[in-house]
Amino acid sequence: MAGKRKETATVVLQKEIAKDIYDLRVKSGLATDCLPGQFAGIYPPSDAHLLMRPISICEAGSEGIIRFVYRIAGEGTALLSVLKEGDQVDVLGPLGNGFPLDEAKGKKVAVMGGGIGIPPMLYTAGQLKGISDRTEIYLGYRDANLFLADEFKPFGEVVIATEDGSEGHKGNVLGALKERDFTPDVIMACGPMPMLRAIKKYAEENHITAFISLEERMACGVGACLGCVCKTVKKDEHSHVNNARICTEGPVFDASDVEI
Amino acid sequence: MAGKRKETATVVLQKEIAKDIYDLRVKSGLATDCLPGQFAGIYPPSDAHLLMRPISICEAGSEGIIRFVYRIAGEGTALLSVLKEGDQVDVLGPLGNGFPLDEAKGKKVAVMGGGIGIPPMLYTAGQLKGISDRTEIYLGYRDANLFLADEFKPFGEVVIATEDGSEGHKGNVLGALKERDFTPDVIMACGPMPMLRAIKKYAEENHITAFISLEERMACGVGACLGCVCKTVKKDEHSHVNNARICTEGPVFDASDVEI
Amino acid sequence: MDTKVTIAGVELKNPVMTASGTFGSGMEYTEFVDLNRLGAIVTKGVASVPWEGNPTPRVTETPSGMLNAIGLQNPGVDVFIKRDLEFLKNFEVPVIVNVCGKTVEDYLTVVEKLGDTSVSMLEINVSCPNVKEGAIAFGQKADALSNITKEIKKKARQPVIMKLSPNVTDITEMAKAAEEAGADAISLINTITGMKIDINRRKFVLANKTGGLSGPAIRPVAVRMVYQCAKAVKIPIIGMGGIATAEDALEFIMAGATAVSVGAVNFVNPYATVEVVDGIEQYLERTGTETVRELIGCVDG
Amino acid sequence: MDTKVTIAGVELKNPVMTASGTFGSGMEYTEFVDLNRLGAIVTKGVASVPWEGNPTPRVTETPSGMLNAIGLQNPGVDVFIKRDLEFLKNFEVPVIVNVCGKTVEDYLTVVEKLGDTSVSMLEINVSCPNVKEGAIAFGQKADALSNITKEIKKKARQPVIMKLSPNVTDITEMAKAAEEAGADAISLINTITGMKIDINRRKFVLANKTGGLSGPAIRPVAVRMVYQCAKAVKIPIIGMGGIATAEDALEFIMAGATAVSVGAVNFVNPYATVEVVDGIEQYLERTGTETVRELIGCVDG
Ligand SMILES: Cc1cc2nc3c(=O)[nH]c(=O)nc-3n(C[C@H](O)[C@H](O)[C@H](O)COP(=O)(O)OP(=O)(O)OC[C@H]3O[C@@H](n4cnc5c(N)ncnc54)[C@H](O)[C@@H]3O)c2cc1C
Ligand SMILES: Cc1cc2nc3c(=O)[nH]c(=O)nc-3n(C[C@H](O)[C@H](O)[C@H](O)COP(=O)(O)OP(=O)(O)OC[C@H]3O[C@@H](n4cnc5c(N)ncnc54)[C@H](O)[C@@H]3O)c2cc1C
Ligand SMILES: Cc1cc2nc3c(=O)[nH]c(=O)nc-3n(C[C@H](O)[C@H](O)[C@H](O)COP(=O)(O)O)c2cc1C
Ligand SMILES: Cc1cc2nc3c(=O)[nH]c(=O)nc-3n(C[C@H](O)[C@H](O)[C@H](O)COP(=O)(O)O)c2cc1C
Ligand code: FES
Ligand code: FES
Repeated sequence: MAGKRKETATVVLQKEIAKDIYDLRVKSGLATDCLPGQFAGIYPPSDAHLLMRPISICEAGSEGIIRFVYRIAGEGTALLSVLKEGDQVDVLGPLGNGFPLDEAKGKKVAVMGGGIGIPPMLYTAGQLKGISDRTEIYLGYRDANLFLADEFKPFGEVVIATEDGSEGHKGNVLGALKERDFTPDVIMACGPMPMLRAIKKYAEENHITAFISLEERMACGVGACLGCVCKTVKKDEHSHVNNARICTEGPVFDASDVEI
Repeated sequence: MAGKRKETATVVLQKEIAKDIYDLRVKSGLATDCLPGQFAGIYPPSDAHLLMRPISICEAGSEGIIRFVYRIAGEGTALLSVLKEGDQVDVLGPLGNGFPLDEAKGKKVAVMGGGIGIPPMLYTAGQLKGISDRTEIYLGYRDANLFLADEFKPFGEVVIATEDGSEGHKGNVLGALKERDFTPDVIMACGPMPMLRAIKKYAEENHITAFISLEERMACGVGACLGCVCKTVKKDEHSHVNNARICTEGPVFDASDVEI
Repeated sequence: MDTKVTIAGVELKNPVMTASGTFGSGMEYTEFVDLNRLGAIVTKGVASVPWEGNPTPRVTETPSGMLNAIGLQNPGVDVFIKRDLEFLKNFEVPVIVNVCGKTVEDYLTVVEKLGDTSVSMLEINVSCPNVKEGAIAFGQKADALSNITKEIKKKARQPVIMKLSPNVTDITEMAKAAEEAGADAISLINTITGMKIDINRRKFVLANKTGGLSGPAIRPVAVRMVYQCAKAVKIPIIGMGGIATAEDALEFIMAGATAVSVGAVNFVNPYATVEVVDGIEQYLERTGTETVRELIGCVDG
Repeated sequence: MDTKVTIAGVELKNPVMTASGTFGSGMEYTEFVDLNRLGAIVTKGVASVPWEGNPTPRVTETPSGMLNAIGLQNPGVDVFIKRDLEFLKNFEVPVIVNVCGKTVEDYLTVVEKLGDTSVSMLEINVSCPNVKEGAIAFGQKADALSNITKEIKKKARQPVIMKLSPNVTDITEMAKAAEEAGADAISLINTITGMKIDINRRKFVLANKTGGLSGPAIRPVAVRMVYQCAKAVKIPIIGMGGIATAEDALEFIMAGATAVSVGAVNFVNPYATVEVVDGIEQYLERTGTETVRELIGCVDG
């Protein structure tokens, strides 16, 4: 497998799949090297916007296509959203470590995604098939404006939670999990910080191993700038000051290793 | 006629017509207001390149199309050259004064263009038809890589000069004029500074009225920044310091009014 | 919804002004914007006598910015009063005249001649990096700044805004010097000195070698300086440096500016000033903010 | 075609280096570039003990630039020598270590510990705007700069490059102070202090409030300062600030820099350093220039 690189990809699809949420697919030589939980840096098509935007791999495969699902959060993602089929876009990747699928071998796994943390979990859930003993999928949305939910179905039972209760469980994904008769051995999760904090606490209390994917503002994406650190419990090998680089040591961490 | 404005135009044609020389046509509401010798400010499609590029009107008309012919001279024009049919481009115009066609009424006119100063003369020569008594057209090129020359034919006799002598008169347009049995009453010219200086001198010596179109680096294009001045013989009304704004008082000046 | 702000007793209908030298005397942009929609018009720098300015090229582009070395070409205060001020009387918008000079006496001449006119405020440009004599020297040394401020305050019949140079180690020292010397307000930032070289000709792009950098490129520096000055002085601050949108203007206001100026971006988008006014109104509405004044310096609250 | 340049007796195969803090210790970019193609590697700032750096967010984007407030997180000189320097021994490229500290003693500890190592030169960072104590103070006062330079020169076994801050009124004063105190070279510019405010949250974007502005946005300021310093001092200058292409690098060289560093643009284009090396070679070839050394400061010629 080749290492990190920056390549020019070609847009093959761009589609708004929910309000302000876009499905972007690009043809790229990087596709075959992307693991679930890894991300890529997409450069906005603008000379004045220099930095790549870190976006998780939502799907990638041997057909040479990488799929991203992203929300318009600011200028950079707004610029991405105007890319159309046939346009070129620069992509840096694959970045980060990804979810440790081996840890799921023969285990009961809860795959949990909240909001714009859902996309990486699609690829992860898919790759867990045939590895985990059982996969249940918990997806949290703000409202009935669900996206991607249907696509998880082939990979396990899908449980929906919405903040406003308009669909599925009213509340968050952890509430939905607690209501069910399922105690996972392993949790793999991506989502907003409050969700990840709650999962970390729940996992510790219940002696479950939880792998969580963190976010931070990034510049280089390759471990050079030290922009994207999170606090670790132990002094890590690289920094010697309890700071791990999310882009390199992460974005996926064992929840018990980080302070969030 | 409406005043200056910035509008988004749509590219209807982009074509390389000689090495590094492009023919760009846009659909724009400005088209009907553009006079020969005027120019427009084209904004490069880039967030980091802020300033408009002043490009002369090569043709404009009631069909709503403006034609520009430009040379790749740097980053901005290189960015323009990648625009393709259907793309949008911002245009500020119409800018400047234009050639005083009235001064040609019933007169013998030499229309002279050198290099990338040729494009505005096409529109000018066309509009002189029916106004001037006789129009002769002198076009100067570096080599046999002629562009636009054929299109002048309907408007008068076309005389070619090339620096390397590979086509027409060897030398510059003034040399070509002097060789011919034609003494114009009025000269209208655009081209590199040495050519304009020679024309100014020739006109003064021969008591001919010469209108020349000048160039300078511009920021605003509308007379506000004072970036684009040239030296005038008399204190002009605006500056009171012998500085005329090429974008506003020009780009066309009576050669006897300016010091070049 | 209330967008009014007051600077030194002068009420502006909104906090959006034009930056000196980027809007002519207003006349040049009347084809694009209704001057009456603006909080104030700040004119190009005016001297006691006509100034020629620098040789050309005077302007060039840089990444997200531009360099200029106009050198304060202007027709002198007498022509200015007769022509430009007369023209501006057609509008109901406060006029702030930017004043430049080479010596303290030059400045005082202009200030005195403007004393009897309809001008609302004076902005004293002690920070132009593009003229060799005087000017910027007043803006880079606290004692020189203090001195010229005091002299001008003695003669000025209108409120005095001192326009500060960013080309200093500590902008707050300059702001404090201006405040202590009696300035009614400060405006910042003027341009940052820069240079561009044409590597093919191996020559400076600008005839003046150096020029002043402006545009969005410098915005983070300008916001920082406005923030620092807002902590250091009590007089109102007019913020500028790369403002292109209402969001940018609000950044300055939240950093502590009472009003803002749109400069180089007028060249990019001649409608920018009015779009900023509209955008601020929309922000107030969208966020349920009653007055723009609540936002001044709110980043700290 | 000859791209060699010499700084304080150290020969570089070409004038292209990495800017401190933007290239890790080189390790992070080995997947993208062959380190042996570079003129030198400049490492991230190293202190006497491990530093935590600032809270996050530490980075954000600005028009044609970025702000960073990393706060000089580093594992300390002991780990650095054992791990990073060992790794760099696999390459044949001069290593320049960027040294930071809060007190003069901090700097001296690092300088002494590096004395016996394979390091080629020391770059003393007295200009980081992102740490509260010490550091930038040394870089904003000529006498403090002179003092620390002298102290370091007493102990240093390698040539000493003083890295200057652009956040000063007169950069030439600082350059002269460094030269007179015995510095072997100067490098400039470090970042310009800036700020960004999130108008929706009404908060600073960076946890540290201010950050250092870098990238193409600041290039005109950096070129101007390199030019001014090249006129003011005789020691070699390493120029940086927004270099993205060979053209940009040549601009600095023509302004008077003997070598250049590629900084923030590594994040935009991880191949940038090597592309600049290639581009300089092509320029020399295309223009029939025999050595890159002829171009140093040629804008004035
Ligand atoms: C590892 C990782 C994976 C991610 N995966 C996805 C995904 O699959 N889909 C998705 O919609 N979003 C994802 N994000 C968040 C996404 O990167 C930000 O929403 C995006 O960068 C915002 O850019 P902007 O220019 O639109 O916003 P602006 O706020 O205008 O951006 C300004 C700057 O801040 C940075 N920034 C802003 N918000 C964030 C953030 N939350 N995280 C990191 N940098 C930020 C931008 O990169 C940019 O440099 C991911 C973030 C990380 C770190
Ligand atoms: C009134 C007028 C009419 C013109 N008409 C034409 C035309 O019809 N066809 C054509 O090819 N060119 C024309 N030019 C020249 C054209 O504007 C420049 O070649 C172009 O701006 C170069 O931009 P660039 O970004 O490619 O070059 P760069 O050199 O990279 O530009 C950098 C900056 O310098 C300015 N600049 C560079 N060269 C010139 C120049 N000669 N004149 C003015 N500004 C310059 C640019 O606008 C930009 O701000 C005209 C210029 C003027 C003033
Ligand atoms: C072309 C030009 C001319 C300027 N002339 C003046 C001037 O006469 N007096 C003055 O105080 N500032 C002058 N400035 C500085 C601006 O008023 C403003 O302070 C600076 O450009 C920063 O704002 P901006 O980035 O929005 O342009 C000029 C700026 C430009 C670009
Ligand atoms: C993320 C980041 C970290 C930096 N860390 C250091 C550092 O540790 N020591 C230092 O002297 N300069 C540091 N700098 C400054 C750069 O070395 C350089 O001087 C500056 O960024 C200007 O160059 P550029 O515009 O090419 O980035 C850092 C810059 C950035 C962007
Ligand atoms: S983004 Fe640079 S170290 Fe992670
Ligand atoms: S370009 Fe601004 S006055 Fe002519």
